[in-house]
Amino acid sequence: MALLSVDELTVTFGGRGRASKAVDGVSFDVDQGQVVGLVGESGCGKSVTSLALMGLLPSKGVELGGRADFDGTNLLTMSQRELRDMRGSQLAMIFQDPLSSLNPVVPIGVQVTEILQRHRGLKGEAARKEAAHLLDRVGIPDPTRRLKEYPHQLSGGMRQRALIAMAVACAPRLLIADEPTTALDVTIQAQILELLKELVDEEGTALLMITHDLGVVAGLCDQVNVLYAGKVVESADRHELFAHPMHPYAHGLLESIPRLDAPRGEPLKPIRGSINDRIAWADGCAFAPRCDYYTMECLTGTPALTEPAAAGHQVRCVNPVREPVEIATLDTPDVTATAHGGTSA
Amino acid sequence: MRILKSRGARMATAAVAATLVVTACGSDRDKGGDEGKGKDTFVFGAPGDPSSLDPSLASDGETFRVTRQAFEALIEHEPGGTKMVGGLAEKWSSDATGKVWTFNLRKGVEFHDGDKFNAAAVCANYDHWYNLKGGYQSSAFSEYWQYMFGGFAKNEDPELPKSNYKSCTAKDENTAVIEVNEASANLPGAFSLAPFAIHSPKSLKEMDKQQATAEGDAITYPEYSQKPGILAGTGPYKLKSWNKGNKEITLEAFDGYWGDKAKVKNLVFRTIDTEDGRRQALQAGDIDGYDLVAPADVKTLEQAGFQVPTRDVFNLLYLGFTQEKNKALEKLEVRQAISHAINRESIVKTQLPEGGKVANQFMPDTVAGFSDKVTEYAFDTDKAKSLLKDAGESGLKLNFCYPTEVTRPYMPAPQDIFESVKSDLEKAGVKVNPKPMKWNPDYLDATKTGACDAYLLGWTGDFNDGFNFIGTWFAKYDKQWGFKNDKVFDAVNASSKVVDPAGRVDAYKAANEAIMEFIPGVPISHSPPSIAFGKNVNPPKVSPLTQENFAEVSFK
Amino acid sequence: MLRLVIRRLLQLIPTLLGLSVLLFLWLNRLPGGPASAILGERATEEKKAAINKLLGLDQPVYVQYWRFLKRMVQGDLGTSIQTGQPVWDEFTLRFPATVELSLMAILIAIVVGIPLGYLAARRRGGWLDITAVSVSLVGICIPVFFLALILKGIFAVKLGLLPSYGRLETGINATEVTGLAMLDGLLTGEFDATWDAFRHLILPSVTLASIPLVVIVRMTRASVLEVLGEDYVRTAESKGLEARVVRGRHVLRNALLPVVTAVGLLTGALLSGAVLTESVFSFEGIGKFLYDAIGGRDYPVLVGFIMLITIVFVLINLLVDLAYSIIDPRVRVN
Amino acid sequence: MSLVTPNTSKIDRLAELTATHESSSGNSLWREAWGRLRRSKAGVIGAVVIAVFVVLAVVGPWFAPHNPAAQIWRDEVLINKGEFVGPRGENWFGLDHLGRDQFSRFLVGARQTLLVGVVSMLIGLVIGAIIGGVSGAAATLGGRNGKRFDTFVMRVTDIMLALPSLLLAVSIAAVLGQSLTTVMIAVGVVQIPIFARLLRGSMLAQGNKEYVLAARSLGIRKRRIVMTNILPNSLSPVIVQATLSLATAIIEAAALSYLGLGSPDQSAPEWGAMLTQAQRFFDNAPMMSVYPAVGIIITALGFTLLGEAMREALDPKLRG
Repeated sequence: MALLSVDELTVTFGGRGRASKAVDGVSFDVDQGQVVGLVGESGCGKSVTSLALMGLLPSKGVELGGRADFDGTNLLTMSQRELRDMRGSQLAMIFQDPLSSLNPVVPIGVQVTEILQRHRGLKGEAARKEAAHLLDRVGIPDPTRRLKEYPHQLSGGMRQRALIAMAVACAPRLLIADEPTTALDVTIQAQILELLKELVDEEGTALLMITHDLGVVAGLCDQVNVLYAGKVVESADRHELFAHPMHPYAHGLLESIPRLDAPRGEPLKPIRGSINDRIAWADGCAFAPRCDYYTMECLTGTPALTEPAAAGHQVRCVNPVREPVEIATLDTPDVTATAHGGTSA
Repeated sequence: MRILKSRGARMATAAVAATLVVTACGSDRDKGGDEGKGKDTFVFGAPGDPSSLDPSLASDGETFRVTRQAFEALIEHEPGGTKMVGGLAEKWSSDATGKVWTFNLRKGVEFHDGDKFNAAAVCANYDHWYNLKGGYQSSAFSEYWQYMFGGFAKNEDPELPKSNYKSCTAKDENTAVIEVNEASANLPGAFSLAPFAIHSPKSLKEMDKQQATAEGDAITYPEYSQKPGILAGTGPYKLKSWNKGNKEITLEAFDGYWGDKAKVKNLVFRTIDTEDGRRQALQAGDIDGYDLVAPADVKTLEQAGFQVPTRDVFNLLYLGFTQEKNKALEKLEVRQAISHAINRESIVKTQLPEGGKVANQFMPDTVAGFSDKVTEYAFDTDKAKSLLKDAGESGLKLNFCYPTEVTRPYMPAPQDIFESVKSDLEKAGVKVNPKPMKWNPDYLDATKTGACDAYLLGWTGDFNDGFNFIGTWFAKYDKQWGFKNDKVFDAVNASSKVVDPAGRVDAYKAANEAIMEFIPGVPISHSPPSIAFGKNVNPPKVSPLTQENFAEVSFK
Repeated sequence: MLRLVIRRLLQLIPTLLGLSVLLFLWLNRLPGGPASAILGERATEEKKAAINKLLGLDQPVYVQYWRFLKRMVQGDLGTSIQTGQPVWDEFTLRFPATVELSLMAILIAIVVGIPLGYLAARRRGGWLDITAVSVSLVGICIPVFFLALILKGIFAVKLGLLPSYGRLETGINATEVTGLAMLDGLLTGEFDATWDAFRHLILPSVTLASIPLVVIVRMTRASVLEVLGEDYVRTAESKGLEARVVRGRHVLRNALLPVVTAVGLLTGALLSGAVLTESVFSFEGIGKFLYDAIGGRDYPVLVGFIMLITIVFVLINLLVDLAYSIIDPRVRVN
Repeated sequence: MSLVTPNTSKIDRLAELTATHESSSGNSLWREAWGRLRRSKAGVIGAVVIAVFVVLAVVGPWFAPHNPAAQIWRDEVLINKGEFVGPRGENWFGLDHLGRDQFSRFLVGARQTLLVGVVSMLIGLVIGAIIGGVSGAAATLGGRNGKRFDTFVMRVTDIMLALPSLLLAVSIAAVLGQSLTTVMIAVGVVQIPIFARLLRGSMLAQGNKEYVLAARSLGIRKRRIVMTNILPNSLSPVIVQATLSLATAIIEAAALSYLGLGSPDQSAPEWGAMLTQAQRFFDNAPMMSVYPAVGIIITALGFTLLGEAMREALDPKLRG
């Protein structure tokens, strides 16, 4: 059985007439030790999914539907008290912007020790020692000094490392990383990904990677789910997806990555429009307004998730794309050579 | 984040509850409200602070209320009346010219500081005042001296008049003779004034060492007048402390008093400057009595069992005209019309404390010289209208000044009275332009300099003599009134020159008749200022001159 | 930090100088004058002229100003026209009372306002929010004098629980050390005075607290709302921390930063309220005294006070800045 | 690549579906704010209260049953005996202490109160906005002198803010003498520094926004940026403050009345003046105080609730 099994998760915001579905029947599994990617542009519902799993969505004006079984228990129906015990110890999360995600007026040390105290009962000197050890483990030099410093005194990469230290402090079984590298410099991005990969490998922690960056996915994920307007539109393992993206959206995403080896003068191929140019899933494929391939069929009801080509490669499209995409990174699925070409030290 | 809800709620509830508990937990302290027996402190709520402990440097009633308990003058007034009776002088008399006054002093009187009271002490006081120097010669300090006796031994300001005071001689141990240069209607009344209370010679010596400073931009009272210690009189109480932060002056019964000794050991005057504040303090049992009760509160207090004795009236509220300011007012018909237009009966009936009277001349009927034959101006709106029409002033407009936020013994709520007068005048077709001003200095300034067409002012008598009323206003040209009428001026001045008391009374009557015929202003009312006491208090006899003797107070 | 303090204090000098000139010109525009204030009902033109001469008010403004400046430099604020006492003495007599009253009011406002504001933010848009905000708003929407009257009517007159006026009961006295009656009582061991002063403070300070209360509730509410949306609160929640820790360490600690500044800036508003409160409760403080000083054209008091309040204001701002730099590590470095 | 020829029916259908899908991107900032305001309970309550008040103030006096200044029943009210006349058929709110119809006075009072509130708010707003606008423009337009000017102006407003507003108002009233105009000026002047600081602060904040930097980098003249971009975008806090000021002005006017510096014209008193007059008789005739007091409280509350709701609706940080 999968460690985390999300089944038909729906998140509805607002009530009474103005309801809008941010997540609309998303299903995926994360196995022990597996790295699963949740990919999509901003507004597609990927962050909401992660917050829903953590129980961090506000209680008011939000309705949850479906199931999310973590180790056999449904996270969505857990009481806040139970969730509170889970969070930080079983489930942990890393956020996008490390500066704003750290409390500016509390020293790093306190922010690390407080979780140790909460879940591992460590206090005083023991907690401080363990915190220093954690910082050291995530690659922060001179950890004892850093413990006394405030977030604004650290560099961006250092802050993200500190956040990661907090997330892994209690050796959680599932780590959710929500765009952990987006706010960082390119060189740092690679280092952080490397660190995550190391930690996951060492501990056997499952990782749910939420990103819009296909480079990150290529370097890290075993299984990839592409989200569009609150629904999974394509799901496959990394190699399959990168080799044969079948949904026009996934296809477009891959094609839009600029290539070094592209002939000079060849135009970039962006997806036109924005996520706001959409129709309701009930009426048809939400992606239709931006799609080059759409037909009248696309405009009649929600397309189903099917497996037109390979087993385990699911696509929600009436007219799936059949041609492969050539991208530079496909053959070197390694973090040290992502689309951005960063190198770790 | 719904987890925080319950904690947050509890937090706030606790905070609110804590505040409530704090608010409510003050209940266990005895207020001394109804339990009178054994109380040794009487607290009186005064409307204002005294300015000085030395009455000769002051001119305000709040100062005198306090100092009267500690210092006594040669002549006093009968308790509850205006008749002059023996004070420190058992008897007094003047010669036929009215220039030589002889005082037979009380024997066996001792000052608070142990000095003996005798003729030499009396003369030391009068000579002290006569010889005031420097800053003390400013009317800010020696107002009453200048009013009653003119100037000083050596006038430092050439504009000061020559002193009317000539000398004081101790004929023997118990006989003092005071001589003046000219007879005056102010005598012997002046000898009864609180500012001229007698201090001990010892304290006078100390006082002479301290000079009032009047440099820079203000006048500084001498230290002795701000702190008890030096001053010593002969009264039933002696000054004990003045706590300015608490606005509280404490006096202590003087065991060596020559007369009936004070019944309550400590007498405290605390200033509470609002009517509501004083009333509520009495109701709450924080004080045992207060002065200047709002008319509306009298019934409330009485019904709750408080004692609100009413004083006899010894004051006057009038509507004044400044004839120069508004030429229409120079016409007799206009002044008559206004007098007819005002419904004084209604004002007295609805607004003044019970015992208030409609005024028909510029002195109350308790003053010798009150005339029964003055011209009366009955309330008659139609007559007022026709008089105005005859004068060609049907469209009369008046800039009418009135004071705000002040209560005077003769005028409990100036704005209400103004509103009613205004409403009456408007019925008669007079347009009234209201000009409210702060009492001091704006209003006093404006009225005294004749900046208003019409205004409300009044007077409380210092002592029972007609000149103290009409002489204040109509002896000579005054900017406040803005008219010159020799008939009125002569009548008033003539009265003050008559030495024979009976002849003077007749002269005052004639003067009153002349004034009311000329009608320079409209006398409106005589209002008895109310004073309130706690349920458990045996109050003193209330005085029309507001000179209550608190030594009479005791607790039931 | 020391440099900041010194620079701020040096800036005071030109401010005060400029202010004193402005004040002088302004005060000379006030109609009436001290002479009529001194003489009252018995004033005549001649007497007034004599007093003006005595006081040097007949001289040109610049002469008066120069004299004033000379005195000021010597630390002499002059003498009050109304009371005939040195201005400095009057201030030391009355200022502590107002300080005590204001501190108490602020304290009440904080104790009630912060939880209220916090709750309002947590239940935003709910009835609790509207009630909490309304209650604090009603506080400021009731004219202070009327609120005072009602409180006094209930607690002092009807129930007789609390004294209706003044700072201390007759006969109770704390030996003066700081001028703050409660504190003095504690310092000298006269606990009855502390207790009595406290009882006298309750009604006026609750009345006065209605002014800062609404500011604190509003600020706290807005600030908590803002902080609740911050990423670091989400981080704290994601760590599974106890509600207490999240609320205290992560929400309130950040949310209260702007509240600190706001409280510092309330000085002026509090003094305004003090004028009314002190007047209703006959509480001998600086507010009522100043109000009378304006009416009585008590120039020395007014000038002295405005100078003083400017200094106080600068000092409070300095304190707030210093406090801020202690609470907020980000400011410390800059 | 599948070659699908776009046909008209397909495009129409798509356009139709796109239109039915709720999209938030088209709303302007103001329309969004308006939407949020309409959903705010506090805002709606405030707006309703204000609407009632304004109608009362504008139309009410025409329906006043009696002359509010005439002491028609003077002899029925005996202040000195504590006898007052409560509500009765002819006088819905009873009589005041001088025998005038309290209901008529209440209606006229509403108009005066609104007048005082609006005019003094406008005085503060207009003068404050000019000072703050010039100062903010000077600071944004930069230059040494601009900065200096700004610093000077702000130092002055600092001092004004430090002074107790009531004492400032009292001293203004002392100079100008007592009248309704004085009340409006005194209350208005006190608001000047608040508006000035607010607009300036808001302009400075806008000045640092990216769109301004962008406009600058495009070579648009600074003056133009200030007038067309910064100023209009800085106005929302000022508008909020204006609403809140109406409440403050009404209360502050009442305080001035209490201190005896209110309008002398008792034929048309504002509620503060009525309250001041009535509270003297609170023990005997509490209702006399209650009418104007409740009027003041409810109205001030209305303006404040609306102002707070507007602030919240306009503040992007508080959304969500």
